[in-house]
Parts: sequence; C-alpha cells; structure tokens
Amino acid sequence: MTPLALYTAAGVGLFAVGLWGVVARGHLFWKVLGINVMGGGIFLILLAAPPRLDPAQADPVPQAMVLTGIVVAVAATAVALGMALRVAARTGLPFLEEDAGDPGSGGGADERGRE
Amino acid sequence: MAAAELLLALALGAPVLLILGWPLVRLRPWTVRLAPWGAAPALLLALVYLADPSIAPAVEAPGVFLGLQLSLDPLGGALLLLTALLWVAAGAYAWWYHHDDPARDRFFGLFLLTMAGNLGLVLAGDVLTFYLSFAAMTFAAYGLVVHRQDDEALRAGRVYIIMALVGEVAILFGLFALGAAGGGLLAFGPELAEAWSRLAGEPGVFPPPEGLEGAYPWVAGLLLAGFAVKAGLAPLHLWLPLAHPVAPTAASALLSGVMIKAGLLGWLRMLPDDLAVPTLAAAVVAIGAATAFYGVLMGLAQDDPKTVLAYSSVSQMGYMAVGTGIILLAPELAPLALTAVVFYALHNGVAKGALFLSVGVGDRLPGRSSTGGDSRGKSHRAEPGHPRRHAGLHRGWLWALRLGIALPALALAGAPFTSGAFAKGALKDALGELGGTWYAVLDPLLLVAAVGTTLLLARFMATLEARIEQTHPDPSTSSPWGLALPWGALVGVGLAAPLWLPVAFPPLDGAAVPSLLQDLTAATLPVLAGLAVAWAVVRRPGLLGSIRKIRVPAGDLLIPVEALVRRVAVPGRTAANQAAWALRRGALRIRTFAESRIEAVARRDPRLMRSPLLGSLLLALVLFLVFALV
Amino acid sequence: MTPVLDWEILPLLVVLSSFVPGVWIMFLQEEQKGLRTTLNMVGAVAKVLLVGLMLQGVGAGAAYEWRLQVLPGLELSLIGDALALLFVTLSAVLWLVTTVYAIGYLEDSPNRTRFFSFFSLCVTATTGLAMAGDLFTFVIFYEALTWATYPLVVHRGTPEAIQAGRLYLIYTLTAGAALVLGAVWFQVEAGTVAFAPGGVLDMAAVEGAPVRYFSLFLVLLAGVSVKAAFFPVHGWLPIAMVAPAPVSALLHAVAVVKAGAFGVTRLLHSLFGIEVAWEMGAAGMVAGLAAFTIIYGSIRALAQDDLKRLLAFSTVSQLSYIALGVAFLTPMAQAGGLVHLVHQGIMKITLFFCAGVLAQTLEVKKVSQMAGVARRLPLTMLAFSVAALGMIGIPPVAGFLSKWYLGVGALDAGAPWVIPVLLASSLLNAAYFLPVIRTAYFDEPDPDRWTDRGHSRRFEADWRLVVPTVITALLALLSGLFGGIPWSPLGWAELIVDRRIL
Amino acid sequence: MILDPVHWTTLAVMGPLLAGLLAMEGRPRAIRLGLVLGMGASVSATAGLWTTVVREGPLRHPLGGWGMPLGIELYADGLSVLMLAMTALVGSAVSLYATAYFGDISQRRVRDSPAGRGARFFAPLWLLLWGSLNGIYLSGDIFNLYVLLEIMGLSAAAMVTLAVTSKATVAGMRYLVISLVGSMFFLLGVALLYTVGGTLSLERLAQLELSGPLPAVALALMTVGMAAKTALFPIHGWLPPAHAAAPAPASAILSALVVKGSFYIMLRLWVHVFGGGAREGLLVLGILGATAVIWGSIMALRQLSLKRLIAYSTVAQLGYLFVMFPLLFPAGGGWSPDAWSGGLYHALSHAVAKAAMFLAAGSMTYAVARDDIRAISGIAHRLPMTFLAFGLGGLSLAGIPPSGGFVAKWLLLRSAVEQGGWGWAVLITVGGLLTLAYVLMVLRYAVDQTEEPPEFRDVPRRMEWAAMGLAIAALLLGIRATETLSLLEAGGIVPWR
Repeated sequence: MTPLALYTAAGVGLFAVGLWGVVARGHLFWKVLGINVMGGGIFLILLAAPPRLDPAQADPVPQAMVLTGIVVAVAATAVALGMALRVAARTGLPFLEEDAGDPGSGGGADERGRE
Repeated sequence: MAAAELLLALALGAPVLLILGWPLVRLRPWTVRLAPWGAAPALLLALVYLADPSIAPAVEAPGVFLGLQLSLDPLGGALLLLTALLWVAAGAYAWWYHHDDPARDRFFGLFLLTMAGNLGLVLAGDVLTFYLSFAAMTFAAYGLVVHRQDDEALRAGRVYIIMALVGEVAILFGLFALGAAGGGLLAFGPELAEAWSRLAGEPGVFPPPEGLEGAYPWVAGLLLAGFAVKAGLAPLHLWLPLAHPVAPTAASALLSGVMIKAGLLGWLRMLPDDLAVPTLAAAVVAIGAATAFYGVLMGLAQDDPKTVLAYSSVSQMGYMAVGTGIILLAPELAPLALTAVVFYALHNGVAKGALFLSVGVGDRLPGRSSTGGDSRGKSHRAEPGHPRRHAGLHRGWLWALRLGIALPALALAGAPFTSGAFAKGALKDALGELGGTWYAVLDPLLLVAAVGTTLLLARFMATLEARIEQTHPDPSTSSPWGLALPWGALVGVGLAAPLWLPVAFPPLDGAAVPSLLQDLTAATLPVLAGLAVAWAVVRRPGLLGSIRKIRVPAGDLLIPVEALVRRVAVPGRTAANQAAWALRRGALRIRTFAESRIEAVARRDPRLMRSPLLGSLLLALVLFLVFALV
Repeated sequence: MTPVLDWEILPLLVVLSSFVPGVWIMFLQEEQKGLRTTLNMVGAVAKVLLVGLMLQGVGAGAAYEWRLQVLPGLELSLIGDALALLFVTLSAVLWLVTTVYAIGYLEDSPNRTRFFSFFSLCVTATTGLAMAGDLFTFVIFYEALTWATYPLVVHRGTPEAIQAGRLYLIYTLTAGAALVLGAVWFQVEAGTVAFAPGGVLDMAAVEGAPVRYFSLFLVLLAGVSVKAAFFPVHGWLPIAMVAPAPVSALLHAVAVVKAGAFGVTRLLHSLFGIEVAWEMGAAGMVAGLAAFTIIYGSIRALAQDDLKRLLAFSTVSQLSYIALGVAFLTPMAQAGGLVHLVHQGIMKITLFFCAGVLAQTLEVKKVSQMAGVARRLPLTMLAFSVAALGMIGIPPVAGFLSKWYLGVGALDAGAPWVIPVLLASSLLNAAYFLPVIRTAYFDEPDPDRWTDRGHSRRFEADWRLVVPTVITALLALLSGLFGGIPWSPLGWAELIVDRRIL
Repeated sequence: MILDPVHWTTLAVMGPLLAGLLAMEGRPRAIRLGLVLGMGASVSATAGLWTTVVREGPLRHPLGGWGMPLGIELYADGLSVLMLAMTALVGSAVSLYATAYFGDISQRRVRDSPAGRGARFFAPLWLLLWGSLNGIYLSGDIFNLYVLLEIMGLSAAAMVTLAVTSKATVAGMRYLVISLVGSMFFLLGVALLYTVGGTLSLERLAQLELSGPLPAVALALMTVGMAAKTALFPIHGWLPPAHAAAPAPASAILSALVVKGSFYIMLRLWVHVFGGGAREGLLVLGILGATAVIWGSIMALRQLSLKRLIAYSTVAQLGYLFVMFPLLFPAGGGWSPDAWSGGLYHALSHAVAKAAMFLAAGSMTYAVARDDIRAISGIAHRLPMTFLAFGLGGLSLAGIPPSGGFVAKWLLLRSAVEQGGWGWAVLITVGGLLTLAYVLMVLRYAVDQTEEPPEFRDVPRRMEWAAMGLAIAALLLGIRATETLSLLEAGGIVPWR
C-alpha cells in the first residue's frame, strides 16, 4: 500500500466521520466540529500528494494549500461558532432541528393551514 | 344619362333617399309625409316604359353593393306597373288609415324600406340585386306584419320570419351554386342561363364545376322551394293566413297584392328556360293545382274576412304556379304560359289589393246622419241578411262598399268580361296546348276550384258583413274619403283591366291574346255554380249540415308543426344541459383529486431540510453521479 | 400615383402613436382629465392619419419595412403591406371611435388613468401584431396583447371580474406558451420565422415528414386558436364579458379575437403556405374546426339572456368565418375570410356599443329587459338592428358580402359542405338576433325594468356614446352598400388576394 | 504597465474587498464611501474587461508575474465578463436600494436599534461578498476558487443573520453549515484532482483530458458541493428560509448573485474542464433541474409569505440552469451554442429580474411591515411603481416577451427542439406557465382593493426606483441581446478542450 493510498483512505475516512458528525448530530458544536474533521481528512490527502518535479522533494503546492486551508478553516470555525452562540441565545437551544423538526412546521408548507 | 335611365334610378332611389331621412329627427316628419308617394316615380317609369318599351332602360352602378344592375324588360315593366300602382294606392290609403296611429313613424319607415325592396326586385337586372331587394322587402315587411304588437301579431310575425328565413336560406343556397358555376355576379338573361348550363354540365363536353356534380336538381329545387315560401305555395303557405289578417290593411293589401308575386317573379327570373328536371317541373304544376284547391277548402273554414282573403291568395297563387310549371315543363309553350301567368299576376294583384283595402273601409264606415234605431239594430243582429242589419251605418257608403267588393270579387272568380276571365282563359289555353293527361286531369280540377273561388269570395263577403256588424256599435262620424279614394281607384283600375292588360304585357311572340269572349260558358258556369251554392248555404242552412260549421284554425298545418317542435325542443335542451353539467362536475372532481395529491406530496418539502436526510441525499447524489460519470 | 411618404420608420410610428400616450397616461394623476383626453385623442387621430398615409402609399405600390435585430437571426420587424394594413386600418379607425366612446362611458368612474393607459397599450399591441413581419415579432406582440388587455378585463375589480381575468389569463397564457414553443420549432424546421407570401415551407420537406409538420402546425394552431376562440378553447370569451363595454367592443372587434384570427391567417398563408397546408391536411382541419365553431357558437348564443354574453357567443361563431375563408385555396373564399375580419369588426363593435349604451343609459343588460327600448333609444337600436342584420347576413349590410364570397369561394374550391354551415349559421344568427330586435321595437315598454339616467339635450344618451355607435353602424352599412369600390374593405381584401401577398 | 488592461482584473477583485475594509470602519460616511468605491471599482473594471475581451479575446493575468503552476492566475473570458457585468448591474442597484432600506444610520435612534446592526454591517459584508464573487469569476485555478467560495459563503451566511429574528439566525446558521459542507466536498474534489492531475489550473486540467474513476469521483464531489450551494433539488431546503429571512437587499443578492457563483464554478468544471463529462452525468443534472423547476414552482404557489414565495421561485429558476447541462452537449455529440447562450442569458436575466422582485417585495413588506401576501392587498394603488417593478420582473422571469427571460427561453427551447429533446421543451414551457401562476397570485393580491392595509409606511423613492430600474433592465435585455451574446462568443465558445 502506497502512502498515497493509505493517506487517501484515512483522509476519506475522516471526511466520512466528519460528515456523519455534521448530519447525524443535532448539536451545533458537533456540526462545527464535524466540518473541521472533514477538512482534516482532506488535508491528509493533500499531504500525501505525489511529488511532481523532483521525486525526492515534496511538492510545495499541496503544502501551501493545506496551510491556506487551515487558515480558512479557522476563520470559518470562528464565524460558525459565533453564529451557533447567537442561535443558542436567540432560540435557547443550540440546535437547528427544532425549527425544521416535525414535518409540517417551519416550512412554508402548512402556512395556509395554520393561518 | 338618358331621361329613362334617370327615371329608372329615381324609381328605386326615391324610397331609398327617403329612408335616409328617417333616422334624423329633423327630417323624419318629411320622410313620413312623403312616404306614401315613394312609389310615384316608379309608377311614372312604368307608364313611360309601357308607352315605348323599346327604350329598355338599364342602369349599372359597379361600386354599389357588388355591382348594382337595374333594367326593365317586358316582364319587369308589367310587374312594375302593378307594384307601383299598388304601392301608391296603398300608400295613400295608409296615410289616412294611420293618421292617428302613435306608431305611424315606424310604420312608414318600414313601409318605405319594404317598398324599396319590392321595387328593387322588380327592377333588378342581376341576381344579387334581386336577392338584396328580396331580402330587404322580406325583413322590412316583418315590421308591417307585427305592427299591431299584440300576441296574435307577434305570433304571426314569428311564423312569418321563420318561414321567410328558411326561404331565404334555400334561395341563397341556389345563388351560391349559381355564383360558383357562373363565376361570381350574374346578370339575368344570357349570363344566368350560362351559369345554369354550366351547372347542368354536358356529358362529354364539359363537366360541371368540381364539387357541384349533380347539384343541378338541388339548386333548382331549392330555388323553387325558396320562392314558393314567398309565393305561399302549399305546404309552404303556413305564414300567409296568419300574417295577412294581423297586418294593417294597407300592408295586407301589399302583401297579398304584390309581395307574394315576388316569389312568382323569382321563379320566372331565376329558373332556367328549360329546366332539365321534368319531375320538378311536373311537381310544380301538380302542387300548384293542389294549392289552388287546398286554399279554397281551408279558406271556406275561416271566420275572419282577411283570413279568407289570404287563403284565396294561396289558392290563386296555385294557379300561377301551374302556369309557371307549364313554362318549366314545356319551354316551347313559354310565350303563352308566361302571358297567362303575368296576366294572372296583374289581375289578381289589383283585385286582391282592392279587396283587402275594402276591409279597412268597412272597418271605418261612417254612421247614418240621422240617429235612432240603434237598439233595434242590435236586437236583430243575429239574423243574417235581415233588412235591419247594419242599422246605424250610412247606407250609401255601405252599398258602395258592397259594390266595390263585388266587382273585384267577380273578377277573381273569373266572371265573363272581367280581367279574371281574361287571365283564366290564357291559362286554360296554355294548359290546352300542353294537352295530354295534364289537361285531362287539371282542366276539370281547376273548374271545380273556380267554383270554390266564387264560393270563397261569397264567404268573404259574408264574414266581412259580420265583421262590420261586430266592430260598429259606434260608427265613426267622418266619411272615410281618404280610404275610399285609393280603394275606389283600384277597383276602377281592376274594372278596366281587360283593356290595359294586353298593353301592360304585350303577349310574346307566338302567343295569341285570348279573346274576352272566348269560352263564355266556361267562364260563367263556375261563377253561377258557386253563387248557387253560396245562396243555398245562406238560405238553406240544413242543406250542408254540419259541414258548414267546420272551422280550421288559421295556418292549418302549422298547428301540428308547432306542437311537434315543442315536443322535440324542450327535452333536447334539458338533455343538453344535463350533459354539460355532468361534464363540469367530472372536471371539477379530477381537479380536486389532483390538487389533493400535489398537496400531500408538497407537504413533505420541509423534511428535505433535516440533516440526516440531507446527509444521505448528499452521499446518494455523489454515488449516483460517480456511477453516471464512470 | 406615388406614395406621399415612404419612410421606413412609418410602421414604427404607427405603433408608437398609441404606445407613447399609453405610457405617458400611466404616469398621470387621476384628476388630470384634460391632459389625458388630449393625449388619447391626439394619439388616436395621429394613428389614423399615419395609417392613412401608409394606405395611400401601399395603394401606390410602396412597401414599408422597419427592422431591429434582437439576436443574430431574430429581429423585430414591422412591415406595412396590404394585408397588415387591412387589420391596422381597422384597429386604428375603431380605436378612434372607441376612445370617444370610452371617454363617455367611463365618465366619473374610478381608475380611468389605468384604463386609458392600458387601452392605448392594447391597441399598440394590436397594431404591432398586425404589422409583424415575422413570427418572432408576432409572438412578442401577441403576448403583449394579453397583458395589455388583462387590466381592462378586470377593470371593475369585482370578484367576478377577477375570476374572469384569471380564466382569461389561464387560457391566453397557455396558448402563448404553445405559440412560443411552436415558433421556436418552426424556426428549427424552416430555418426562418419570417412571414413570406405563399409560405416558407418546402412542399417536398413537408411531404417527407408529414406527421412532424402536422404536429408543428397543431402546436402553432393551439397558440393562435385560443384568441381566435375556436371551439374547445373559446371558454374565456363569454366570461371576459364582465369588462366595461368599450373593452368588450375592442376585445371582440379589434384586438384579441382578431389577433387570433389574423394569426390563423398568417399561419396558413405566410408560414406554411396555403398549398402546403392543404396538402398536409392542416387547412382542411382548420376549415372543419372553424365550421364546427360557427355552428357551436351560434347554438350556444341561442340560450343566452345576458346581452353581452349573447354577443360573445356570436363572436365565437362569427370569428370562425375568417378562418374558414382563409383556409381555402380559392381567391374568393380568401377574400371573403379576410374581409370578414373587417366586417365582423365593425358590426360587432356596433353591437357592443349598443349594449354599452343600454347598460349605461337604462341599466339594461339582459334581452328580457329590452322590451320597447327602441322608443327610448331609437338611434341606438337602429344601429343595433343594422349590425345584427349584417351578422345574419342580410344584404346590403357588410356581413352578406363576406358570406357571399365565402360561399361562392368554398363552392369554387369544391367544398359544398360549407354552404349548409353558412346557411345554418345564418338561420341560427337570425334565431338569436331577431328576437332581440323584435322585443326592442315591438314589445310594450316596461319602464319598471329600466333605470333611466336621463339624456342630453340633443341625443337620446350621452353623445359620446351615441355618435360612435352610429358611425360604426354606418360603416357597416356603407362597406356593404359600396362593397364594389376599390377602397372598400372588400376591394382591399381583393387587392390583397390579387397581389398575392397573403 | 499600470495601464495594462489586465489590471482591470485586479481592480475587480481588490476594489470591493478594500472598499469593504473601509466600510468596516462603521461611520456613515465611511460606509457610503465604501459603497461608492466598491461600486465604482466593479463597474469600471467590468466595463474595461468587457471592451478588452471583446477586442482581444480572453485575458490572463498571472499575479505578481508568476504564472502556473505555483503562481495564481486570473483569467477573464466572455463568460467571466458576463457574470461580472451581471454582478455589477444587480449589485449597483441593490447598493442604492440598501442605503435607503437600512435607514440613515447617522441618526442615533437608528444606530442603536436592531436594524442599525444591519445598517452597519450590510455594506462591509456585501462588499466582501462582491469582491469574492468577482474573484470567483476571474479565478483561473481551483484552489483559489475554494478560498473565494469560503469568503462568499461566510459573508452570505452572515448577511442572512443581519435580520435579528430567531428565524433568520437559525436559517443563517443552517445556510452556513450547508455552505461549509459544500465547500468541504469541493475541497475534497480539489485534492483528488490535484493528486491525479498535479495542477490546479483550470486550463491545464482541461488540457489533461482527465478520465477514469478518480477524476469522476472528484467531479462528482465538487458537483454535489456546488449543487448544495446552488440549492439544486433535493438539497434546496435551506434556501427558502434563508432567503426569506434575510433583509430584502440581502435576499436580492443571495438569490440573484450568490447562487450564480457556485453555479458558475460548476459550469466551468463541466463544460471547460471535463468537456461535458459523460452524457449520463449531464442527464442526472438535467433531471434534477427539471424536478426543481416543477417542485419549486409548486412550492412557491403554496406560500403565503411573499419573500418565501420568491425564494422558492429561485429554486425553480435555478432548475433551468441545470436543464441547460444536457442541452449543451447533444446526444449525438457536438455542442449547442443555443443552449449555451440561452442558459447564460437565463442566468443573467434571472439575476436582474429576481433582484427586482426581491427589492420590490422588500419595499412592499417595508410598507406594510409584514411579509404576507394577504397583507399587501391593494398595494398596487399605494406603490404603483413598486408593483410595476415586481410585475415586470415576474413576467421577465416567466419568459414573457419582450424580456430577457423570453430571449433566454427562446434560445433554450430552440436548442431543445433542435436536438429533438421534447421533454426538455415541454418542461421549459410548462415551467414558464407555473412561474406565471405564482407571479400572478401575488399580483392578484396586490391589486385587490377589497380591504385596505391597516398600517402603511411610506417607502423611500430610492428603493422604488432601484427596483424599477432593474425591472426595466430585465425588459431591455429582451430587446437587445446581440451584444451580450456576442460577448459569450469572444474567443471561441469552448476555449479549452
């Protein structure tokens, strides 16, 4: 198993775990965390990218990408956490599902029936 | 433009121009005042033409309508004379008759329109002008028929207009076919004849136009039937006995005197000289004869004098149909038969007009100058022929009326030395020339019908007497000179008819003018026989038993027809309504169902927002795409 | 004779002559009555004058054409040829009289600014559509017409009006969608959407794929037939009767339904070509459909008591005469169909004007209330009678000429089955129009059923209502009476057929 | 050197970003200046690029002089310029509108109110978003796209929450989560592509003509990520609440522009990089788009909230953009220029019309202080111009002639008919009718005069005119399309593969 395959498999695994965290868990913190885990998985794949010019030298592009990605991820996490706090403050609960929870509430579907 | 042409244009133009003033409030009084004289130029034209038929005026106005053509030929000239004469007489009559009528303005407006149509169709030089005028006359006359505006008049009007429409439609069908065969507009004469021959086609030489193969008998038949409605040929006469009695007297006179002759003119103008369908021609003769008979029978069973007269018209038109049929059946007899028919038309028109006008005179007979005897008169009213009858009426007027009725009545009956004998003789000649079975069957039949005619006119006099009796508890005080003069003039013209008839329609080549003295007995006998029967009925009531009490409602066959229509129309409409509702309900049900389905699905939309579902959707989509892409 | 003006921009000016006032009025205040009326009248008169110039020019042999490219291969093009002018003249003249009528009719009612604005836009769309030089332009104005008329249909704002407007939109918009689809398809098949005399399709191509071309025809026909009120899709027309009388008049005589009928003409003649259309059976189908609609509309009209509904069903029937005529190959039938475009217009607008006078002056809306109204409104009922008799086809009113040309032309074309249809329709027309005339003239007046709103000194009603009515009635009479002269509608229709620009 | 046309690209990206920084300062004057500068930069850069691209064809700008593989390259072709122009046009109108919508924040009362928050933060966020959008359109490599996508996503989500309701907060949060997940999918795709192709340049990737399972997986991941951001059915659920809850100018931006950003990336990938991919993949997109057209319209018909209705309409209209995919590459091979022009023209006219509608809807809800169709009854008489703007926008959306939507529909239809794609043709037609249905539903309430709205606030003229201007633009797009469409052809239609 080449390192690339290994890293890729691990990265995809992490990505999947992260995705699971985002979609399966209602708590917003989990969601934010999940997104970060997804990002981590991707960075793992990038790190193992094959050298392009000189087989002995790592390709600098993926490294740069990972670095940039981390910066972006931090920023996104900050924004997301800030907004999650605001959600908690406004609705009293750090969840999204309550809004969209039961079918027939929250959506426009039943507005006619309700009003 | 020569003077004759100018006069020709004016003959039709006068009523038309007068009509134009009618809608304008300022001009209307003038229009109405001049309306009775609208036909005067036409009368003048007729006289001028008769004085010198060689002028043969013709006017063409290509821009007007689809190309208006007016012209005069001997046939037209003769009928123009009758038409103009009757319109002038009836106009003058109507002026007095409707003097105090609140709807007078409307009457004269329609009067003018009808007049324009009637004159137009006589003067028409082409098919469409004829049709235009014919239609104008037909529809304007509706207004005259329903003038009284009561239920009876409206019913009569309804029957009139429905039948007239059916007739128009039949005529129009024929015209379409002729137009298509002849390439558009057709002038009477050679152009029309050519259209007919193209329609007939000629085996091996040239086929009829595409789509019109075999249309010839239909076209001829529909034209015949269409004009037969106007002419009142049984069984298409249904409107006639209804419309004539309810129309104002002057209008009845015109309807019976000239307008129904438009049907006759239509036959003569439109149909080909040699109808290639002998059965049809034979049918015309047969139906004509039957109508002559039928009209008499039905007329005898009437109580209203105008209805009696109307049936008499039906019967008389039967004679003219026989003449027309002879022309169609045997083209070589055309000169003779045409003379007979035209004579018949002219004589009948004048006489019938005079008779109708007499009814109005009877309605307005003045009272006696000395009063008294009122109560006595009333007590004896029930007895027919009682000397005290009509007490309270001016005796002189009464007898003048009786005389004025007797003269045209005798003419109609065909008494010797009258125009009737003249016309009948001509017809008999034509029939004789035709010979064969036709002559053998028809001659005696018509003889019997002539007896009937006399009887019918006797019946008319009797019913008129009764009417005068009924409508005059309080006779008017003024003398009806305004009515009597035009009426008298017509009676006079009718009396003189034997003199002017040959001038009005110089017999065509090969036709001998029948002598007045020809066949004196044949003319006298039916009249005498009829009078005898009439006398018997009046004097010996038991003789005919209950037959003389038989009454047929005016319009005879119309009654079952109306019942039938009612029986079909009502359920038909109900069924159609029900079907429409069922369809609507079905559509609604489908719509409700579809809406509820969509609603049920759409309610699930917010679920797509829920995270677990969203996650699986994302993954499924990726897998799907990968699958699709690889 | 040379054209007085041969500006290429003339067709555009004709369109703008109502567009500019329309848009301008939209921004006026309700109380700016004087300016509004002035704009209306100036626009209407200018349009008539411009059209007159074009008529003269086309009569002298000129052709007007204005183009603006929208896309490569698609352009807005306005052409002023004889056929376009037949329709444009009709709309320009009738717009003028209807404007006068509408000013009188809507006296003191609310929302007049909106009304007159869309009124002008409606005519703009109609003239644009009439002069459209290709299907693309036609589609644009066809749809614009829908939107310009909708506010007029719902003008009253009552729930009934809104419902009617809804139905109107459902019908016309669906049809519009079909028309767009068909137009695109046509472009793909034929490579062009330009109208051309004799059509743009190649007979051989059509014969190669008859089913495809027939489907194409059906889609396009579906697009135009809704406005032409052919049988299964006529339902909107009687319901749209809730609109004020001038709107109904315009809708029925000039704008919407005529757009449909004109569309059928263009479809058969300028796109497919009538020979091709016959060959593929499309023209025969149109003729059959039209014939059925003629009878159907008349039968439905029989049962109506509401005067405007009666007139609406009558329109359904009469309109199909146009399609019937132009579907045939013979010049006479085509001239008959084309001229009915004008004849039906002037007769039907008269009838609607009369209905409006009755409603406005006496609040009479039903036939059963009309007993004796002729005594109160003699001129109006005279006009009504003239127009109604014309509808029945009684000479010398214009309607007869159409019928005569149609009948003879159809026989020429070897289609005798048309004759019974024409005649039955005449009978049915008589069956529903004559009772109206009878009751107006010969029944005893029942003033309890009227609410007389008084009248002006000189006329039986507001002169702005009576004068247009009389004018259109006269037009109907005169164009029949003088059908033989070259400048009559019939003469012009024959010119179109003779010049082979159909 | 500094006058080199390539610097228009720099200006387009950096101008709004810097202006955003300026606006962040918070004082009214800074906000106004920022907006003016950002607008000016975008508009002038767009104009400059337009003329350049038309004259000289596609433009490349290696930033700092370093080209691929390591450097960042900006790239402008007809498509980019069209998107820039769309953004500039809509953005300018919305900016104008926003200055009135959020009130004059120099007034103390306004500044302290919750709405004042919106007034302070709208301009910086919007300028940031504008810069990132312009960047996306000009970006020449996929990683850059990711970064700009993130900027776009973050600022867009934040804009939703400018409305202080809990609904808006929750909707914004959900939007953010979806957006981030979408970005992650995209980034995973980028990583995979790089491992396979060893380059980030769109152009270079295209030249590699990648095939095989791994690029397919990468494309699928990127597509799904972008589809989530573009709210393609069935991942559209987040859009209606977010767009409906946002303040009106933000809704206009989100619906008209933001979704187009991710759509643009998808288009580039499918058309330019993968040259159509596989027919089946295109069909999947097309079918999802078709479903979106129907579904979104039906949902729009069921809404009682005005803005929610418009938001669902966005879902439906975006469907057309996906229907474009299978049409672009006809079954028999080849390329359909009609679908290309039509689809992009639809994107353009949708942006203009939808923005007009949202702005008009904003004015209406502003006037009656409620977002309810029934509450706007009779508004046509109070705000005739706004009503007209809404109507014209709606009709353009539905493809009623003469409007931009009509031209777009005509071209799309022509493409469908040419290929014998009758299903697509019928869908486009029916979709137009459904659009009319919900637009008319609103108009009907607006003209209803049976009940007067209880409270009514005067609407600043600037708001009315901004909406009207866009509506008129939507109309004009239909009268003259030649120039815009010829722009798309500048330098060849499919330049790379």
